[in-house]
Amino acid sequence: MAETTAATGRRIAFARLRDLALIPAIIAIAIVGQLVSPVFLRGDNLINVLQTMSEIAILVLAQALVLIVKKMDLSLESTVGLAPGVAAWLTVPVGAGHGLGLLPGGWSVPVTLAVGVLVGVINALFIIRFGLNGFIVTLGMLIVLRGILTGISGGQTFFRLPASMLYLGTEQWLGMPVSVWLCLILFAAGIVVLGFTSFGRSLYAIGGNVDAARAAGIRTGRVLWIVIVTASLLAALSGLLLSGRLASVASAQGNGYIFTVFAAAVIGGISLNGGKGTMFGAFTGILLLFMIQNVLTLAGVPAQWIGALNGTIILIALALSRVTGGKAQD
Amino acid sequence: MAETTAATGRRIAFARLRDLALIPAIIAIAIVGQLVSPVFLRGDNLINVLQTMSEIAILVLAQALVLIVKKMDLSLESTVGLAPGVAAWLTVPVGAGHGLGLLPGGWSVPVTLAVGVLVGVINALFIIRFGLNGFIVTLGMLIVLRGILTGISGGQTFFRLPASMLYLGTEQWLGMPVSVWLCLILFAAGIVVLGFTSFGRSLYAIGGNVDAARAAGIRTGRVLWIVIVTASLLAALSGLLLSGRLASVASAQGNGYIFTVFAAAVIGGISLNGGKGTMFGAFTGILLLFMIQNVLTLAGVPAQWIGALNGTIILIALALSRVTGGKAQD
Amino acid sequence: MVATPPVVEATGVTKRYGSTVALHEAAISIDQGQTHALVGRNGAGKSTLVNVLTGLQAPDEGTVTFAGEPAPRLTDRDAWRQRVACVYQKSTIIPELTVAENLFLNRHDHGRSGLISWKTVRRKARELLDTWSVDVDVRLPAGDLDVEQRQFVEIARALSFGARFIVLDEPTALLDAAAITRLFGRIRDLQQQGVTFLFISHHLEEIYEICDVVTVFRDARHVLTTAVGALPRAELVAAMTGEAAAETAGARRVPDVAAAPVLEMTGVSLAGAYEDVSLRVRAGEIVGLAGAASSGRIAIAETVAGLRAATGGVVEIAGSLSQPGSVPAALRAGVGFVPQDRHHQGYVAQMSVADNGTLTIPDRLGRAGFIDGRRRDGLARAMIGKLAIKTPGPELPVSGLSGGNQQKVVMARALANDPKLLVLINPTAGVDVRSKEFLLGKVGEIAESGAGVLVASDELDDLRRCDRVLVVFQGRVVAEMPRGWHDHQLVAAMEGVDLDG
Amino acid sequence: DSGAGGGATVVGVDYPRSDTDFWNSYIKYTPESAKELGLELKTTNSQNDVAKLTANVQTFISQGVKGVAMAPQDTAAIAPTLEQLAAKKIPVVTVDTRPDSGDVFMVVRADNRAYGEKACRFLGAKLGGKGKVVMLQGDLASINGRDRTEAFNDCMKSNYPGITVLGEATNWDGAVAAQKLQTDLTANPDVKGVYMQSSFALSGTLQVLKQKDLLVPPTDPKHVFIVSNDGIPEELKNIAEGHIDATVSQPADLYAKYALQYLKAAIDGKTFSPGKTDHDSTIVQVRDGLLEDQLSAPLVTADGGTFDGVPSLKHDDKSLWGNKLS
Ligand SMILES: Nc1ncnc2c1ncn2[C@@H]1O[C@H](COP(=O)(O)OP(=O)(O)OP(=O)(O)O)[C@@H](O)[C@H]1O
Ligand SMILES: Nc1ncnc2c1ncn2[C@@H]1O[C@H](COP(=O)(O)OP(=O)(O)OP(=O)(O)O)[C@@H](O)[C@H]1O
Ligand SMILES: [Mg+2]
Ligand SMILES: [Mg+2]
Repeated sequence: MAETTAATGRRIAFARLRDLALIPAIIAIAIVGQLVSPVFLRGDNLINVLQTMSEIAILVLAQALVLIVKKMDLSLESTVGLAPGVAAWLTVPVGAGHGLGLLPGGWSVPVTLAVGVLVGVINALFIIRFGLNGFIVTLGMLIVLRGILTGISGGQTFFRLPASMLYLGTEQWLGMPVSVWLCLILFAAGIVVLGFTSFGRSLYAIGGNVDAARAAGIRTGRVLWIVIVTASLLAALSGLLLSGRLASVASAQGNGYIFTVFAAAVIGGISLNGGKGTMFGAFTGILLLFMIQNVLTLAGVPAQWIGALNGTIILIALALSRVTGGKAQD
Repeated sequence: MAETTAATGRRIAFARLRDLALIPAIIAIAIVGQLVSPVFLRGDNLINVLQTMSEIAILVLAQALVLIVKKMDLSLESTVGLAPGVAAWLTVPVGAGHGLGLLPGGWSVPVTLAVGVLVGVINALFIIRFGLNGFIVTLGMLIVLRGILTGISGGQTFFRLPASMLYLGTEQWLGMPVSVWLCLILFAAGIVVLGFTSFGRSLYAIGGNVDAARAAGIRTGRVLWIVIVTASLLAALSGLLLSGRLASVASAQGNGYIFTVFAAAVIGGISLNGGKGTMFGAFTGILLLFMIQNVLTLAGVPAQWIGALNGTIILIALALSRVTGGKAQD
Repeated sequence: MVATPPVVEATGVTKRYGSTVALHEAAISIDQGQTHALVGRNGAGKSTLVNVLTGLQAPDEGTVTFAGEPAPRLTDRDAWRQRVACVYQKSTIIPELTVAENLFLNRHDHGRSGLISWKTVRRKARELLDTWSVDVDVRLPAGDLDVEQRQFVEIARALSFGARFIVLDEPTALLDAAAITRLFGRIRDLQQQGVTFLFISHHLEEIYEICDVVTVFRDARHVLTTAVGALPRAELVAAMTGEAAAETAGARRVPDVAAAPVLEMTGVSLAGAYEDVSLRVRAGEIVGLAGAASSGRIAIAETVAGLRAATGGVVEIAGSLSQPGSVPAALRAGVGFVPQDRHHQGYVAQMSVADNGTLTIPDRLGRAGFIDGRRRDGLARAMIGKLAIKTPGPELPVSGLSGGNQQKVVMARALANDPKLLVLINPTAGVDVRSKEFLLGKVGEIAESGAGVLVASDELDDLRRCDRVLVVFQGRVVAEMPRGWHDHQLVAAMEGVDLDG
Repeated sequence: DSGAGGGATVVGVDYPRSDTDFWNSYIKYTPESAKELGLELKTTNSQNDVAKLTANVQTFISQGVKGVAMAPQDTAAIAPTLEQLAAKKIPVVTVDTRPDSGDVFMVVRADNRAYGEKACRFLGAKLGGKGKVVMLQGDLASINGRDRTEAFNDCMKSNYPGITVLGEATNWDGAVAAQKLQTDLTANPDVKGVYMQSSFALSGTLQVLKQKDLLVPPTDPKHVFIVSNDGIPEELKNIAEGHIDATVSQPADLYAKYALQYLKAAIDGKTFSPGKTDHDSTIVQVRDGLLEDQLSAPLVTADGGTFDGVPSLKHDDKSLWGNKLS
């Protein structure tokens, strides 16, 4: 019996540890980074890291929500481009900026978010209402949405964006970029909602066993709708920040992000089988990836070897988190 | 009792239908294609379609095997580039071809396949031996392998490949490209093995319920090893065909293929939850995607709208297959 | 007495799945304070009725009323939960979540901040489990609990809503004797407090023990409703099966004590599970393994079947050393195996009856690893006939069968390779009385035909058929009982009480 | 050491991508030029992603570089970054692309429109003003690609109305290019010319033609005329072998050399004004405050002839960077 209690203790410890699984890896990277270049731990550099990761981090947050209810949303990466793209298309004056100038600039932010919601609703309709497989639906949507952006932009980049679109991406509050604030606030909110509200817990219940959740009186359909639409809305917001920071919307904005997003979420301990993982873990996941990139940049690694190193370090981080965090990967 | 048998009858009918779910969509596309351009149904054009899809089709075959045992292998897309890349690197003479010229040309094919096997073994070690999550392991591998190719090639394209590497990608047998023959033969083999051998059946058993499979005396570990390594080997072969057809290995060879591969497999009725789907279905999946592309090209659709159209048609095909094939998407 | 409307009344309820008719014009009416038994063979529609009565599914036709008022909308889950609590047949435990959270899912305690106060939740959970004397750490993921503990979490949760009407769908199928006694004790308390029960079980003696009214379903239809006392067991079985029950007598010729042993375990141990187990099963002999939850009996059986590798000792099957921890080796040595939990280890749900039945004998299906479809279906049809599996054909996915028939498929697979030694774990769990009689009869025949049988089971009915029963207590074989023991003796031994000493 | 205190002046160079032959030549040349000019290099790679580029520039700033050379593939999105650098008084030289807004010390590029123009005139001359040509475009999202496309189309419309252009977007992917070319050749067997906007499609194109028995010497009436772009060694070889007919040689070496020279000049406080330069190119003022040194990107052919007024260099001309690679 003695071993069993010991085992029990260990199991519980592991369950806790899972959230912190990446901390050792992050510390390791930080040390290496500082050795590589004294710039690394300087405030401005750390803020750089946070700022450049903020938009993708919000995508990770969104994807994490969807994964926890055992769905997937690949189309997020296209929403990042399309939502601000449509807004720019409608508000940017005809001419150099390649827009139509149909709406006054003030409309750009509402339009961006509206597009996000619309995409979410379409996804939800396909997945929840018609019961199609989420992976393939959102894969289709990914292609469609990206295609639409290429279509309306003719492959060109929208710029001369209205001021309201630039604000979030460019302003600073208390010496820290707004996007960083937003990112941190959203994750804090995510941690609270998922960890300490009945709504948040219902996500885990649904991801763990949807029938059981229904039996326990959770309105699974409604929760799923909320999650899927929220995810798209967050993607639109992330796109807004990104195009604000770059003061433009490239027709390829967001392409290929989804890989990073999944890597971050899963390394961060979010399970693809639903019902597992925390927002804090997801945050450490994306933080780790961007710290690695920053260190590689500071180290001035030869251009053609960055990819290989990056991947290798990810794999090591993965193995590390596996060791410290128990079966963090399942 | 009567109803029950009726129900059963239908269930089985559905199960059969699932394989044929895409046939209506394919016929529809064929008709549209013929209306768009009389060239479409001409033999040489159809052979074009088959030839250009042959390499990715082999990837779909590989991925389907992995999905049926309820795993995933994202790294296939990088193996497509790395395997022939390494071979070229070692065999192509120094100079314009950017090689090292360490080995005689005859070695190129064996080296390519060997690299494929090696990659498979590494994946299998991580996934089966260390029990890491397949998605994230192979995602890491995808990045590492792509990075290694960029590294050894210095990002440049290998030209002047040895004749033995070109053979499969360029030769014709009985007026049809070798790659097409290979693709068809492999799928035929796949259909037979999965449908009519106990090994194939053990794949479905493992994907459906691994514990039951183990309790029934199936050597699950061994089967998984074989599947994962075979998948990588097939990817290497696919890469060999591709670089043969293009008489070169670009450092970006294979990038982004994985999306198409998954789309084809899942549209073709392969379930991401394992244990479901047939090789024939997978084949119709990839065939459909490439027919769509071919029609769009023949139709001379304005470049900027191709993406949107492509995605929309995929979504429609999906809905269609859902209608005809029952819950083909689960 | 005042005529209060029944707590719940369902009339003319029809429910179809596809064109399978699960319920046809079924009706049930449960009065205040009753403990109402619902019995019927596998697939009779009991669980479907439960789904309708608990608002998980709307009936295609028919009405459900609670205390005379129409049932709430399906989406109004809270209204349903005030009216009825339920332990479903299918587990509603969420493995990833902690025990505490599973107990208070969707009714967490909120602190003043409006946020969940996990401390309170954990405290309440611990208190709740203590009242059931279930000793598990509530911070553990529920997935780490063993079957019995999980079942108790389900029961504790259902009974903690304070609902006046409680549905129990086969709550005892996964419990051992001691646990069942505990459960019944609690049910009796609640009966005192006037709580109404709908109780479903395939153990008819339980019906007679705690129920006052029984309703019988057959082939999706309501057959009869009457006071339990007024319906002797034989007639009850007849009503369920639609034919006069032939109570098979347990008369078996005494096995030949000189027969060669087909299983010889000497000093076998598995760290953490059991220690120094020695036992022998002779050809033609049926040996039972009894024990309380987590006693190790199942670990022992699984070791023989090759699912677990013993850490010490020797296992000989049919005279030859068995390779530890290898199921294929065990199969080759002539072991037929029915695993503990059919859903978890028994069959591949979306594969056909034929494929599941022949999974262990690929070499018999054709040459060079190929499968001859005709031969496979031939073998499958033979099994279907031999075990009277109720299926339209060998190509039906096992997921389409009802519980009892699924278990028959698993049994058929165990018999497929004409085993010299048959290892059965809870072979009749969740199987209706008729199928149970049938399966156990088959086991008898197998033994007659010269195979040895090792049965590790919670069900006294299974053990009663054994020539000897070995009692496992905390990982050690503590007693051996020849055929003819009394239930209380065995139960006592399983609890570690020595009556004779 | 962040470089600030170091002996040599530290400059940052961001490479736009490392997966094309052309840019890898640029990557190879840059350190050499830096050594010649005695500059200390910090290099980054933005892998064709402007978001990465801005991040990299942030890093440069933290590392205290005195000047930045970059090749923003998205000429609109770079504006905020340029403002930031301007605010920090860090001079910028852009290579290959011209920012749509924002000031830089100098733009070093060869005019992409000129590429398309030259290709168009060569094919026009060879086809005698009639027939069909396939244009294998790059990625619609690439400004350089679009310049080449537009220039080629405009030139064809105005000078060779008899020539129909079949444009195909290829995402700079050789396999896609081959696939679409194959389809086009099937639908239009009478295609007489191919314009590849980059060398990525080179060998794939040749393979398709080979499969269709169209890979024949220019003397043969079946010959399909091929103009490539970039001027990598492999193209020059193929011209010599008569497989392709021409290419436009992008001056990768000059990009590296003059980017760093202008950067050094800027740091040393030199200034420039429009007019001829010492390296037979001209500095033009493209908009006020924005100077552009337009390096020459010669057309390269087998015989070095002149086609509808476009002069060309012979494939083995020593001045071509493709012939200088060791
Ligand atoms: N979700 C479902 N889809 C299709 N058929 C179903 C479903 N649920 C039940 N059935 C069928 O309805 C019939 C009644 O099933 P039900 O589970 O109610 O029987 P039961 O009396 O509970 O059997 P058991 O005693 O084994 O639990 C069976 O034929 C079963 O196969
Ligand atoms: N391989 C193992 N390693 C460590 N501990 C084990 C192992 N197998 C079983 N145990 C533990 O040993 C005890 C007996 O295991 P087992 O599962 O056989 O109990 P059981 O007889 O099956 O009881 P139950 O009726 O709950 O299944 C349990 O506490 C179980 O958790
Ligand atoms: Mg039931
Ligand atoms: Mg057990």
